[in-house]
Amino acid sequence: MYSDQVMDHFMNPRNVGEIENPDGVGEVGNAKCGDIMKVFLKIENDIIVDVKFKTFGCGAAIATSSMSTEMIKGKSVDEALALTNKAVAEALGGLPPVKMHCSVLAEHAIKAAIEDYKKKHNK
Amino acid sequence: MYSDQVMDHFMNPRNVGEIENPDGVGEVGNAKCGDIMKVFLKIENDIIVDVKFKTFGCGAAIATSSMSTEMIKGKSVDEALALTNKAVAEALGGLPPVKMHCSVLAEHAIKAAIEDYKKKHNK
Amino acid sequence: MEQRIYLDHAATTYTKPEVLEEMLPYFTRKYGNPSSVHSFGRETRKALDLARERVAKALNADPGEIFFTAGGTESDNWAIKGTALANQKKGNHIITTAIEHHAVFHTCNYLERNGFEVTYLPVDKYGMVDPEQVRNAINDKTVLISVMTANNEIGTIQPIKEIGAIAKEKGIAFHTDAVQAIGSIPIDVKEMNIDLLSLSAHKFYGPKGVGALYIRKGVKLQQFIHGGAQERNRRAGTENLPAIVGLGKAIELATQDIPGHSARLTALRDRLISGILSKVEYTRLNGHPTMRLPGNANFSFEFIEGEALLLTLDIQGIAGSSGSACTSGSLDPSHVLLAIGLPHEIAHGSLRLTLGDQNTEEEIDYVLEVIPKVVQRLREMSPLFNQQKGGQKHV
Amino acid sequence: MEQRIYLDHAATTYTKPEVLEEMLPYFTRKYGNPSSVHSFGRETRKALDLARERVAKALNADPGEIFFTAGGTESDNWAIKGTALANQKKGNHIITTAIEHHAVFHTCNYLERNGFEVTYLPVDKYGMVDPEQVRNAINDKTVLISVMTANNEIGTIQPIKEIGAIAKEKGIAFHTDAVQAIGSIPIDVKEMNIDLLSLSAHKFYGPKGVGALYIRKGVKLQQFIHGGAQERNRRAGTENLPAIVGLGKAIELATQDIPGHSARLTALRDRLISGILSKVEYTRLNGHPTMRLPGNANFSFEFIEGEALLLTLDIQGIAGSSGSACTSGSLDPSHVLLAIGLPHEIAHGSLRLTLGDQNTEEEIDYVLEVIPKVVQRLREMSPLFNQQKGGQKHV
Ligand SMILES: Cc1ncc(COP(=O)(O)O)c(C=O)c1O
Ligand SMILES: Cc1ncc(COP(=O)(O)O)c(C=O)c1O
Repeated sequence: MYSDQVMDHFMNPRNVGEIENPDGVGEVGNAKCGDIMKVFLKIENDIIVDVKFKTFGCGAAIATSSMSTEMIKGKSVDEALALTNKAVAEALGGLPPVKMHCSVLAEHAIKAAIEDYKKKHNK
Repeated sequence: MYSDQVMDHFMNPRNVGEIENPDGVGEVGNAKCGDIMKVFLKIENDIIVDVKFKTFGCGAAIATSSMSTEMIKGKSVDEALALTNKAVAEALGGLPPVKMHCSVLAEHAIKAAIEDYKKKHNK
Repeated sequence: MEQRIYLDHAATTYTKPEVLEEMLPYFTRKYGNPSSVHSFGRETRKALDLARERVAKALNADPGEIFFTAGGTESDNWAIKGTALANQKKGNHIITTAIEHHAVFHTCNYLERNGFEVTYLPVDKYGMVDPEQVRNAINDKTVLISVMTANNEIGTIQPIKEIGAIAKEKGIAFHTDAVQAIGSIPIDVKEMNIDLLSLSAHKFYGPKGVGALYIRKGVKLQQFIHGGAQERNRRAGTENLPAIVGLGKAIELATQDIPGHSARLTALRDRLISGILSKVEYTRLNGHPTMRLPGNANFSFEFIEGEALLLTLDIQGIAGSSGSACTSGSLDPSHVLLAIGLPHEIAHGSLRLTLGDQNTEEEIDYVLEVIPKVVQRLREMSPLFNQQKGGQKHV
Repeated sequence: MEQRIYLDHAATTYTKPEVLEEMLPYFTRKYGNPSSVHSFGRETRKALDLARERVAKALNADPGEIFFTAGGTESDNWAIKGTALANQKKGNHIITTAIEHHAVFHTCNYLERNGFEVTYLPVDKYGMVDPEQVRNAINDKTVLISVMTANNEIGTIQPIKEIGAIAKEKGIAFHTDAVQAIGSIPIDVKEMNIDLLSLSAHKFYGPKGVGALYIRKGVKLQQFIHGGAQERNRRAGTENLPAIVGLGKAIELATQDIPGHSARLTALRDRLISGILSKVEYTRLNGHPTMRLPGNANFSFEFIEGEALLLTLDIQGIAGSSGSACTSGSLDPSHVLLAIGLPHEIAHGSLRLTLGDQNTEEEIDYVLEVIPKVVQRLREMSPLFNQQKGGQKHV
């Protein structure tokens, strides 16, 4: 069902955890629908220097959380905003069609965290 | 599907053939329905001294033709008239339910032949 | 009974050993539900996908257009009821033929009892449907045309491509019951403009109880069996994995050399047909002389009844079938034999012999020795025979 | 993966070797059509009759009341649609429950879209139906009551005899989906007043793709699959002999020692249940504590999602299933878990482990070692966990 990359990111998720005093936090999804992702960003000079996440959700939700946080680490805020769920799914070697909606979660959570950062920093 | 007795009477039918100058002849059924039986009787002093048949029909039709003619041979005309299809089927060790209607053919053909005999001999 | 010769392959075949072998692990070792998340499920999921690809390849379809069912009958029921019910707003008229298998015929009868109108097209004396009659039968309420690829009793092969072209031109769904055709005739659903196609594994050396329905992408079809989300939410029920694996293997084997297989059977069949026709008088061949399934021979022997013939042949070790009413317990003989114009009494005396992969010339020669004697014996018992031949007079 | 522990027997089982052995001759040697006149047909006809007798015996029914189908789903479809359509003159109301299998539930939904009215009775927090609610739901248009014998997800066993008595008193047809119950609970259709009963062989170590519908003599039922005259003219399609033979053997084995089998599984199950509940906090058992299938355990682990749990367990060699939406690609979790009152977020974190004949204490102990760690790991990844436990504050 899942590609090897998905299984790797699911079993060995990168960037799990929280950041104390983060520059931006985003949380999307709700428990009723079965998935929630919370992203914590540490940003210096518009560069994402650290990122952590916590996710309640299925294998695809956890794997996309892991992959997408990897993909934005070290990138500028604008680059991170340009990240699409399609790009994340591709980097994971594809997702089953019924699971594509899970990859949207990560994209939205990152966007929400950046928005939070911008708001806090009046950008 | 068929009992051993049915198969025996089907494969080795008794009394197949015709009788020249019979005292009574009966024919029932029609080709459209898939079965016809013709019975020839030789009768002396109201006793059936010989009987022959020809049958167009399925295994059950042939077997009941054979068995029923055996059962009336040597019997009086009245005894022959009392023969029922149920008795013939029983003597054959039973017939499959869907084949019970075939046994009626023999009963009717014998009755028709006896009627023919009675008419010819003004009885 | 020393030898037994099986000449009833159109009824059902054995499962080929190499097909069974591929099935076996799925009974006792690889038994997971392919919808499951775990490894037991993943290994059967792969097998399910492979089987679907094999069926798709055999028909020149996409795997996404193949849906597994429990057999030809279910496929026919689904295709016909499913199309009829999905198009109720558009119309209520169905066109089919007078010689369809009961799985189509009785399904159409059922729809007639429920507000649909069905045209049963006649066939010619060879059992052939005329595409122009299909065209003429179409009206603005027609939602489905269902014409079988090849007939199960008399073997006649229909002009499916021509009928498909008409259906396509008119924008009407076209279903074909190809249950008898797989492995004997090349099928290409694209070239033949087929929208829905039924098949059944046990007719081509696969297991019983499994079939498929090809549904062209975009064709509207109501679900028939409701329940779980199997078969992309269109046919519910835990997948019958061993059987589906067997279907996949069997269709691959059956379609890998259709010309060779067909040539071999045709030679045997023609030996049988010409032998019977030359040795037994008052006999006719039913079905088309050339446009017929390679394995099918169907005869009518006048003056005798089919079941009696079958029983006697069986005792001689020959297994065939008949269109006689008396084999089924009904009173009317086969609707197919009546549709090609046989009178009842001749239809009653029919014998179908259908050949398969393992039949040999020696077997055919044995059959050609036995049948004339058996027919003769039954004719001598028949009150119709002497009358007809003008021998013994009616007393 | 060194060892694999299969705990998904409610989804499907392997076919027992002695069942497969009895099936094998019917693939390659005894392949005749049981409706045929010849010897190939006679030998399979006998096997068909024996299988029917075995099923009848297991249910305390008459062989003439047993009809073979392609599985539980078809049996459910036939029973429900068949009764509904046969009684249209009498009424259009059906009573069922909120926890039926999709084969019943979606079939009822389909009928609702076609003019029928369906009452889906609620259940209590253990998943139990109240017979008095059945009685109260009956109106003068009610033509069918369908209540499953035991639930496939949470294992709750229903008061079938009591419901059957009410249906009988009111003269309404009573169907029960006993797919999960065969072999685990003694069934007596007479004593339990059952009119229609569905079963499926692959749930009790028989083959997939075959089931049966028990139809009490005299119960009105429309045909569902139209075609040939098989199954006394009520269910068309060439008989799936190998599978039917397997069903017969499997039901004989499954019902020969129900108390012993049940006691063994219950002991294992209770070891599993008490182990999990004592080792993992924020966990609940779904279903009834005692009126449950001997092999069924169903847990909800708060703060985590079921598919992620299944995937991790699978990697550790443990095969289970879940009522999580994410295993099926739909968005809502299992309707059964919602019906017993679980909030969505807790329903999402469910795990069903269903035991079978070959599971051992050692396996259960291994599972009891693995699950707490896996749950802990996922909880640590979950944004809900710390919040709930009042540890890390919302930042
Ligand atoms: C032409 C045709 N259609 C449909 C069927 C039904 O297939 P099955 O018996 O496998 O359901 C058959 C064979 O019985 C057939 O010959
Ligand atoms: C309670 C219940 N009913 C019906 C079914 C359907 O049976 P099948 O998948 O064999 O068609 C199942 C299992 O899938 C079940 O557990």
